[in-house]
Amino acid sequence: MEFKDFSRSINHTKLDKFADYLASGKIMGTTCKKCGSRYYPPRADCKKCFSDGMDWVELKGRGKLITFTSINVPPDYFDVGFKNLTPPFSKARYTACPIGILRLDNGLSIMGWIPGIALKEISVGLELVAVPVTLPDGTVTIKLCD
Amino acid sequence: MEFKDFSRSINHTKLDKFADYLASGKIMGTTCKKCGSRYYPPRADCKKCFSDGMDWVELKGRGKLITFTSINVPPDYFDVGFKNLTPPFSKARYTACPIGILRLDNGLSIMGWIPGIALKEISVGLELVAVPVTLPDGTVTIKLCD
Amino acid sequence: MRRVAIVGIGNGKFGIRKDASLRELAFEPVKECLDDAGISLGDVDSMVTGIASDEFSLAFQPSAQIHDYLGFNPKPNFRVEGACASGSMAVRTGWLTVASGIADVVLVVAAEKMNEVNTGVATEILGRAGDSTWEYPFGTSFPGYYAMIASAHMDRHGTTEEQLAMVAVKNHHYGMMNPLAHIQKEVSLEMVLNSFVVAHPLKLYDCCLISDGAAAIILASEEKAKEISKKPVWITGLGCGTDTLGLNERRDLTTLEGTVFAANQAYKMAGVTPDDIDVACVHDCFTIGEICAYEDLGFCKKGEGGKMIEEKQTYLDGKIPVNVDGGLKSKGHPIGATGVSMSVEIVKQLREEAGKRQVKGAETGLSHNIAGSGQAVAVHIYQRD
Amino acid sequence: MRRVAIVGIGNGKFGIRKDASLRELAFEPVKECLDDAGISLGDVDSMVTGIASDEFSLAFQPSAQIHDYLGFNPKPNFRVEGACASGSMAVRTGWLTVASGIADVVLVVAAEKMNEVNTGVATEILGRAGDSTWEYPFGTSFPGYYAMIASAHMDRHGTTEEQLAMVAVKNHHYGMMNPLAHIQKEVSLEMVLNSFVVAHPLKLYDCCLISDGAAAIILASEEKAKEISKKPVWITGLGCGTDTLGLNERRDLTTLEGTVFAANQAYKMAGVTPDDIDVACVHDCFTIGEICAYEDLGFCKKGEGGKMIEEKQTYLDGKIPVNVDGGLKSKGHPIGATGVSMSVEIVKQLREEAGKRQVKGAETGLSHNIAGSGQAVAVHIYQRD
Ligand SMILES: [Zn+2]
Ligand SMILES: [Zn+2]
Repeated sequence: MEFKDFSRSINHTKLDKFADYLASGKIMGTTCKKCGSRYYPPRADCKKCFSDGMDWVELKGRGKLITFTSINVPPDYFDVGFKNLTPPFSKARYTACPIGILRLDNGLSIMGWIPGIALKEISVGLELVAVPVTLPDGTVTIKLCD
Repeated sequence: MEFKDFSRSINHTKLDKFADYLASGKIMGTTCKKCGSRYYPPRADCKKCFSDGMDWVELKGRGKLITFTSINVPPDYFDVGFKNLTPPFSKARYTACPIGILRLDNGLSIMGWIPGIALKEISVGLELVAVPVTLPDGTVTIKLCD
Repeated sequence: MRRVAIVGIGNGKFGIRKDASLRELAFEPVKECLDDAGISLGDVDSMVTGIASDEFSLAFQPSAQIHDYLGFNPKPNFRVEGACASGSMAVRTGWLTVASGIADVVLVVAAEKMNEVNTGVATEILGRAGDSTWEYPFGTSFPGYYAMIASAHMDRHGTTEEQLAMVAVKNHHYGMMNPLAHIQKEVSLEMVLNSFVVAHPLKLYDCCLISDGAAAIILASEEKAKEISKKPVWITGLGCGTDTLGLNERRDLTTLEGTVFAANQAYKMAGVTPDDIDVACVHDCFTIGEICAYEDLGFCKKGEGGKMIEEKQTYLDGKIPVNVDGGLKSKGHPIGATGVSMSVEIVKQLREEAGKRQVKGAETGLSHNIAGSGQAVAVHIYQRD
Repeated sequence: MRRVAIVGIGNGKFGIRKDASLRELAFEPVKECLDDAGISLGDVDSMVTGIASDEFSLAFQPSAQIHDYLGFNPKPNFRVEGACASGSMAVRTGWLTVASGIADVVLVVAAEKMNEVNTGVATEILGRAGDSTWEYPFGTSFPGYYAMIASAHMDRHGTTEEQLAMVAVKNHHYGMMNPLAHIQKEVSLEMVLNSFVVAHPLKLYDCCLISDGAAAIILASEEKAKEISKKPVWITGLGCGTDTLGLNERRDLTTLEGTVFAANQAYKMAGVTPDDIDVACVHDCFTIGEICAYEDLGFCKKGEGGKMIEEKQTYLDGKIPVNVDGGLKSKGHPIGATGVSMSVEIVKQLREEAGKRQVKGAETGLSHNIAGSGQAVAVHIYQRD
């Protein structure tokens, strides 16, 4: 799996295993071997102690939604350009799907699609869980579920 | 005719008539109504006296080649991206065509394709004439000919 | 530290400018600001260009288009970029240039030509103002980032959709008084609330449009300023701050820490407090942006931004008039040009040349310009003699 | 005017860095230059980022990626762009920041990640360094612009393809001595002359490659520099020049007027002449570029650049060693990073830390960095105590 199967554009990174982990059902952050700082999105280098020694750590458990939106005018790639992909939670053309940021108990926050809940049912504070998804075209992403 | 039928990308300019003129067989520069400065490429504003009053003036006559090249590794648009166009002087895929800059007697210089002369026959100082061309797909450009 | 003044201002017409290219747009305010200063380009030592995007410009090194078109070469020019704050970062760099002593008279020109590309492509380019690795995969757009700030603000501080809409109503109202504004139309609260939802909870009238435009100013050292201008306006405070790239790492989604940091730097340097500000241009690319700005600039307490607009405290006759030029909302937001256009407006106000929208007796002004969703922020303080 | 010194240097590995993103590339030299200066990021007041292209970065405001990744927020950062001279324009802006007095310690970081896009797209992006309205329609590429400069130089001054090739031979020779260089390979005159023609008369080995990489320096005020460093290197001269956008409007295609203007400014400010320069890094994106640089910087007379390389006057034991770090040709040219990498090399030389490629007793150095085909140029002069 290539990293851009997650990122959609950027492919070169020291963190390319992230996409493989997602494909295997794991959302991974990193932890600094030296100072213990935890990061999500993962980092290859620690912004606290400037060490480049990092361990991958799985992020699990429920969290609370700290914000959300639903975008009706998408970037080109997710609209016309999305033709070659199976859009994550839509028909042939982009259909708005809510997205949000989930804050876990450990303080880290994860962005994800919220396909399963109607927009009017979503509010800040909602308890959800972040789950990796492999789309029909083989690309990977993250959704936030009940 | 749109200006991008000449420019290939930029479409909005105060000088969009340039492409229409090319289509009608004329290469046009501009002359400042106030100070008489002459410009090619044309300008809508005078960099000498800062006036925005300009007249279109046809550029005619032979000139001398002040430099040239022939590009074997073209920008994407002129290679793969050129699929939807009839390339100016090539087959289905880009074939290198010399380009050069012609200096006219009035001191103005014009860039153009040099499709009719083999690269090894081209040298600085060669006398040529700049000629508008309408390509089979309706777009316009300029060539430098014997 | 050398004192630096603005001695010439120019602002082109903002809007969908299909009649002009980037370089032609830039020419207009440069001509105007040279005339305003009563000098020629030959009197200018150095130039700084603010442009946000190569992709909108359809050019690599778009600043070269401008110095070439002006015939400024061979004198110095380069481009400064801070996304939607590129204009203010260019003003900052112009200030640095004069303050350092390496030049006495500097032209700062800023422009953006956004309408060469279609809306989908523009949304794509702007969407990558966030984290193009970690947010982009979720289809994030520029309104989307501010929508998430708005959702959090509404939850935490009880800010309402009506209060957001009131910002649009105010700024459209004042845009009517600015002939350079992109939109010349009053909007009602109902119109805003009933407009198409771009990114929940932000509606069409909560969002600025995609505009083309340019603005320019001339900066001069104290000695030169006194020679050139009868009404120099001094930049007495400058602040620059930054924030995390992704929204997920913000400590508080309702505070733009870059604004707080930049404002504190600027206030301290100028030796003023928020109470001293007579007129301000703040970054209202989205209505929620103006409400956050009230709070983060210290015009009110955190969480009271909604109340501030509801009480019309930022109208012309309020506690502190904000965006009485129409703001980004109505004047338009040709992203790179916006920061310089803010400087132009503040200078007009401090010179008492703002016509119908003049804040009477304004002596101290502030501009506040944000890159992306807060990743970089510039705040300048301006004072007249 | 406050004196400004370089007190820390860092340079990542240049090459096809598929192992790292833009922000990860930038981290490497920042860590190195902080270690070199013996300070922490907390000691830095302000930051300037040099990056040439949004499109290579696949991001709007790519500088935000870097300050975020370093955890530098909420302190100031913005991006400076001058195409392939973005790095030197960032150094210039860092210098302005310290010299103005608004900050005492400034981090200048510059990076480019060019290999995320394929060669056709890279050629397209770079091709638009020329006039994207008036030259682009003729399929112009970056090598194409310099090829036209070369054709004119060969005609006017009798410069030969062999002389161009000799620049490549020299720079590859010294690249072998630089472990950070993209290409570690000696090339012979025959190899260069027989290589694939990219744009007549320039061949593959006349052209730099498409590289990824980053470099960083710490600048400090005189007071801070003396606290921080035992071997501060002072930037004593700065020049910036520009030229027309299109080649067709150049008075003389063989002279880059931006170089001449920038060099004269820098020499005057530092109070030196070309004869005082002990070591130089010049902009050899194409071999013809180095030959023009010899002439336009005053290292030899106009038209004698070919002879200068033929006589090996720019080798380590020649009249003035040029690009003994391998130059853009062999070290690589991650466009935005190049200017800062030049500063790093000159500091190494003036500190006498350049190992095998050390110019003995070098006291005065020069860097010369060009945007596009001369549209903007920065020249800096460096001196040790
Ligand atoms: Zn750590
Ligand atoms: Zn004129």
